Amino acid sequence: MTDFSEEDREAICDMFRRLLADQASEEKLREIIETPSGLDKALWQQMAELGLTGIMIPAELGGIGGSIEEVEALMEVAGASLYNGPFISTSVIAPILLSAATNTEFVSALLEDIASGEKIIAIAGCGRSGDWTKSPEVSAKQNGSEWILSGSACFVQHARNADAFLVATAQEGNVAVFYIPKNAPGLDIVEHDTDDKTLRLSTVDFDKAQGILLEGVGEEQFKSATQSAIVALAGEQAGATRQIFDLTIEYLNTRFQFGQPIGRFQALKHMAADLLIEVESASSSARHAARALASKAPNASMLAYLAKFTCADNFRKVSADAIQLHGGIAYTVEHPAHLYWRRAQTGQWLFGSSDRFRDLYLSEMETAP
Amino acid sequence: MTDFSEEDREAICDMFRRLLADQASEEKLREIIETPSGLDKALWQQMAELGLTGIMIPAELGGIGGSIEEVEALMEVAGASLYNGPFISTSVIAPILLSAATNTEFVSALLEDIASGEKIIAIAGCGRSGDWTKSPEVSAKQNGSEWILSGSACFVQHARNADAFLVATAQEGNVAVFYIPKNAPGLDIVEHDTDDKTLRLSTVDFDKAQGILLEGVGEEQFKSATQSAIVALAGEQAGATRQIFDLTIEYLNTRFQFGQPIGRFQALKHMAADLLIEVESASSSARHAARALASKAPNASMLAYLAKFTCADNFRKVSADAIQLHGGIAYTVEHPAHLYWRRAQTGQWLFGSSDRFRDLYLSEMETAP
Amino acid sequence: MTADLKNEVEVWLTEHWDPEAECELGKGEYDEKSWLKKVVDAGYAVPTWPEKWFGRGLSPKDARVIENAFQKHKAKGWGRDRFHLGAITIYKLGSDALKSELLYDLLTGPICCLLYSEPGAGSDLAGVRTRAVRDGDDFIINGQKVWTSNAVEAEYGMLLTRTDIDVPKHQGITFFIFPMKQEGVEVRPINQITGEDEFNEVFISDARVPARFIIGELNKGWFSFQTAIASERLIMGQGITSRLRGAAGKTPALLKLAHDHDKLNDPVLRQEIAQALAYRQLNTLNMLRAKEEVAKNGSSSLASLGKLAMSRIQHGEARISAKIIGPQVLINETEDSRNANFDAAKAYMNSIGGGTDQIQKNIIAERVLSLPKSTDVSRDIPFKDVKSS
Amino acid sequence: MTADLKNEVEVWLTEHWDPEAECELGKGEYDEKSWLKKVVDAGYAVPTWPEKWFGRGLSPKDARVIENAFQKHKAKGWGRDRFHLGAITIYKLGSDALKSELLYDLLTGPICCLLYSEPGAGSDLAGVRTRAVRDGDDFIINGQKVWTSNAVEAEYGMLLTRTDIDVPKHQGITFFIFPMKQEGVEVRPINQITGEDEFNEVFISDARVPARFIIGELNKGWFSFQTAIASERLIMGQGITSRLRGAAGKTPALLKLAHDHDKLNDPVLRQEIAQALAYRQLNTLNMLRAKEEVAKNGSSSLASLGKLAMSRIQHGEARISAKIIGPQVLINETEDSRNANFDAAKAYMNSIGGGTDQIQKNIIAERVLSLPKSTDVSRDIPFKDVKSS
Repeated sequence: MTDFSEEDREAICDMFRRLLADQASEEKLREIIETPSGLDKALWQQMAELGLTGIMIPAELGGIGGSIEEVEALMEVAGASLYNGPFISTSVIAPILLSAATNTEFVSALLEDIASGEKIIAIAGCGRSGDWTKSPEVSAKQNGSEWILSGSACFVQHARNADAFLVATAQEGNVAVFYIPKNAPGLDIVEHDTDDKTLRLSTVDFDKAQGILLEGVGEEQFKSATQSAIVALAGEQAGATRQIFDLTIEYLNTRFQFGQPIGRFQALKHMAADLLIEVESASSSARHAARALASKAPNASMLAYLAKFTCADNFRKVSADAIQLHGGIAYTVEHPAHLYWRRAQTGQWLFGSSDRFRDLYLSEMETAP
Repeated sequence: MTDFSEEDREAICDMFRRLLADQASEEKLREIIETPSGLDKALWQQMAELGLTGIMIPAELGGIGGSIEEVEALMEVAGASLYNGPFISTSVIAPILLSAATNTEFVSALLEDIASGEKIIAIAGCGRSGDWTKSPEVSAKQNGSEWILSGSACFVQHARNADAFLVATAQEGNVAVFYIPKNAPGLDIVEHDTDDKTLRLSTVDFDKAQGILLEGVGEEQFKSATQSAIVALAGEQAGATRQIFDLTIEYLNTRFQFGQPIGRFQALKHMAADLLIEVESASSSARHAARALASKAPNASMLAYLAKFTCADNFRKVSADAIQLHGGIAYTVEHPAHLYWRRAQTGQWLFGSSDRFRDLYLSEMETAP
Repeated sequence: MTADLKNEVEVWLTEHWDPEAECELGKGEYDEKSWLKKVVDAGYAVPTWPEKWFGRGLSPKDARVIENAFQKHKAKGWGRDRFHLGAITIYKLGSDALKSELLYDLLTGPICCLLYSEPGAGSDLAGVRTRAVRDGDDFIINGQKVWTSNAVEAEYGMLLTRTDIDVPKHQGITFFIFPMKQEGVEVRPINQITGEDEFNEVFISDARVPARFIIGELNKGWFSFQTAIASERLIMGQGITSRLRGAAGKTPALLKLAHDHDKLNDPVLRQEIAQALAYRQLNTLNMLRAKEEVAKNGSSSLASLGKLAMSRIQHGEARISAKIIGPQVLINETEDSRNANFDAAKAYMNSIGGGTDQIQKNIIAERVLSLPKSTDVSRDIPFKDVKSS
Repeated sequence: MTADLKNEVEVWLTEHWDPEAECELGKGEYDEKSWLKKVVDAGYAVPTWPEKWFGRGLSPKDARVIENAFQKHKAKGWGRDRFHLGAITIYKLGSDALKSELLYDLLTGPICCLLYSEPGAGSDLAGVRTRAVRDGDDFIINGQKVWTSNAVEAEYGMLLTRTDIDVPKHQGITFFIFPMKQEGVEVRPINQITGEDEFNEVFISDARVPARFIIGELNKGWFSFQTAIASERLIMGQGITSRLRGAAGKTPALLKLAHDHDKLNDPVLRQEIAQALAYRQLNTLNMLRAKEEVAKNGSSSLASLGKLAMSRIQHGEARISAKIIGPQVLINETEDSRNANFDAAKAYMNSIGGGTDQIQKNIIAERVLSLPKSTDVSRDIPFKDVKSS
């Protein structure tokens, strides 16, 4: 459970919201995605100064010691602006994995670097399936005191901008996680041409690259980090869903046809009412999942999986209908609707598909006490 | 291909339509379904006199030599009135199976009895799965010149009113079909309490009952009869779908709320427009499937399967929305909407489920030339 | 205070109520009137109301202490300040004289029935045509009401009538508390597609109601009525929440059904079952958020989504239940089949009853999303000129 | 007659056209103007029109003989009486003088562009605000048009303008055939979410059009316009039919995709793929029935369902294509991914362009199902009083 009061949480969200309003306008986003890195590093540094990159890192290591509840709330803010930085990788997954490791000295230094914004960490968490709940396709072999990694990780976010990677590996059915600097020999990044220009995806190949084992981090810790990651993503999607919905409602109120705002037409009203259920369901599922994870509730996994497919699917549905409700104007590149819609397509697949998590949700239900 | 001209076909449909308008009103149907037999035998006799029971039987045996195209057209008429007689069993499946048999003398006499309305035939075509494309659960054993049937057939329509059964059996992977009179020793009918009161379903148990083999009738002939049966059912559903839709549109035009016909409310208009696609798709699929079967077109199976799940699903969808569009009035037993809706539930399962036939449709597509 | 109250109620209940037989201690069988009088007299029926009106002047939170004790003892008669629509309406809108005359009677009797809908006034309740015409100290009522539950048992009905046809529809309505037990009131049950007959038609011919039984003012009944249905919506919302199957710790019905029919290995059904369970759980989570928002801000727009969401849930669950059962669902010989078929029909109760989904969507779009109001062409013209079928 | 005609066209084409190089025989490259003049002069461009207007006075059936021959020889310029919207409109609605002046030019030039939609007039085309003001023998045009395809190439545009703002909107519209190649006409391509820019914005500032270029009559342009869009709908409908993938004998694209990605064993996807294929085939069957009805009765209400049905088909197929491809669809490095992402965006072209699904549903409900017309509050008031954003 978090130590943050609701007011504290709202305060850091407000802070983040103001920062993004100032530094991450739609115009700015459109500029950034045209740059080679696709990342606004200055903004990342500002987030670090506000303590946001260390949201899950304890105060003694330079962070602000929040929980997944704060993360989820921040991600709603991030999603509304289609923020595209390495927050989930660096500030959610990495701290959870690192904090679980027993080689304390090594990880403490790293956590400090994350909190200060000095290091961006990307996570190599899955193979070609894109599914973090399935076995990774990188293997690790011990050679004396050294660990040698081979294989490929797919759909890796923010690889180009990372200073280092955490790599999930599988050997003999066991998951282990390794730290490996980006410039390590044998590590190769292949950047891909994504349809959603706001997010970059890479394949990271390991050809006998040497990694540092996170001691004590196994399948359970990796699963736990994945669950926080999908809830963070769910929060982002819930925020984005609400934002594109609000933009649409605003348009329905201001666009006139037949001498009246089109929002007076009953068929559009009814579409809007139906969508509101999806918008609120996304928020509810993300927030409740975060709360359950933070308090280690017995149904936390179930709620995390529910949030994953609900927010992915509802974001897709709402952003798709938003284009339809806008009509021709949203068929132009200049209108923001398609940016949301494309991000929603991406979100269908990150960490695993909706069908996959629907199935896992049912499995959790089946085994619920 | 049929020898009937389009005008001929329209003429027999008109004749049938007039007969049903006269003899099978909703009021009459509600009376009939309260009787123990659930069948209007006088109406069946009148259909026989008009030649309808022998629609697929050649003229020389007392029929009128039509094809599945005529059957489909008649079934649209039947469906509109929720006609509940044994037409598909006795006048579609039985003649197709019997005409395929090589014990000509025996079957000719039977076909004459069907055409004249003297005999009603029920078909025992499936086991507990309800699926006619899966292996029957009755087995036949040869004992000298006799065939002995054992096992159970499920979801048998019109069993109580049948004079005899045609029974599909499986032994060693092979399908054979037997004729067996209702009063044969070892044959037992268990009538069930159906939710749809317009259709009765029975389990027919065979305990060493003696049957007469339809020689030369195997898997292929049974499959062919099943395809005609599902297209006949599709026609019935298409007709019923259109009728409940038309009733609904009429209601939208006549029901006033807020000082205007509710059909002026855009949300209801849009529901109606969406449903019209389903109504027309049902008709198109049933008619094209019938035409393809009649002309032995290479894609006939594919179109039959398409018609099966389309008409079943669209009837369900349209009749369900019809209740919603009517509002409270259709929540009363006195209103006909629920009769259509319940028949639509039944139609989801007769001969096999929509999911099953969707799958078979795809299989046909996969192997299409 | 809370502990004192809790103790007091515990003692009172122990002295008066037999939780085993669910009746007054020593009586052996339950007599509603007798028991309700005891509860009302003790101030436990409507604890949030002032003592003058049979209450204790408690906060809602303290009132829950009483309710919880009653529920623990399986005792009846609690929460009538939350659930007794007739009494609440009279309490809120009636004059002191009317309260003195009726309130005790209402609180100690069976619940009031609602005489709102008419064959021609369903979604458009302001289009009521049942006439109330002044005759001395009385009004004479003629008309037909429909979808009235508990009409047979009810001693009173909350009656919406037309008293002026020369003004626009909302301005000529009068709202009465109407004595049901009189000549000229005929109740006929409605046969519903679920096999139930919980609702009735009520035919009213030259029946009478005293003019002092007007709730609110003559021709201003629409406003009184709004207060009444606000209470009704609250009750329905609570009803929905408590009807939720698969509450914490219980296996959801659909999951149990799939397990019993051995269908949890079917990948197609798994997706459909999971999504259906998700829709129900998402609604629960939305309603939990609504509760938190109400606790925090006094209101929540989320609450208004529950009924609409429930339509997709109920119709969907019924459809998937049928798929799980398979063709056996056609035959009403197992409990699973009967439930699935009943639920499929009953789902319309939610999507049509108490305001259709379409009306709900209008309300959500206009009140929650603030989209522009639809034009009601019958709103501003004299009622007598409104077109009807 | 048919055989003679077939022979004649075959001979003519053999003499004039090089099917290999797809240009005039001996020329080596295609010169549109030169070739179209030949086709028009021979009477093959608009064979159903009378000789006076460059046709042959043929029946539609005989005209197909010509079209078939042209298609066989891969020759261009056929069927302009079916597809050249500008020419058809002038032919149907223009005075003899106008026809004499423009028709030959139109038939031998590139197609006309359509200057209908405006930023504020999309679904409500009668709400156009582009002004046309009389100035001597000309009208001076000011305004902005949008969603105009071929605006760069077009020599003429069919232009919908406002000529009277003191009367209700439908009564103050004038329809022009408008010369595009003049100062005051600026064309800017629209960047579409598909990556295409087939459409343009057209900014018109003090451009001129002769008064004799009015199509129909001054202020009665709405009626002329109806004729023009009736032809357009016909063309779009035909376009849709010919765009159908998976026509007889070809493996449907979705099935091929599923096969290539080895997903035909996934039971969940099988259901979705089958249903998507079914929707497309059902629409084909509906359109076949429409064709038969047209052949029999001259019209078919079924035809009006095609565009709406296509929205569900296209959006659905794009969605399922993505599911088949899996996460690789996020990366535009394979043709399958590029197609799926393009198709997903392009589907809005059908569901929004040429009348949104919502407008289509209105039309179907009112014209096919004869449900009562919606009230257009801007219909009967002077245009200058119509509210806009």
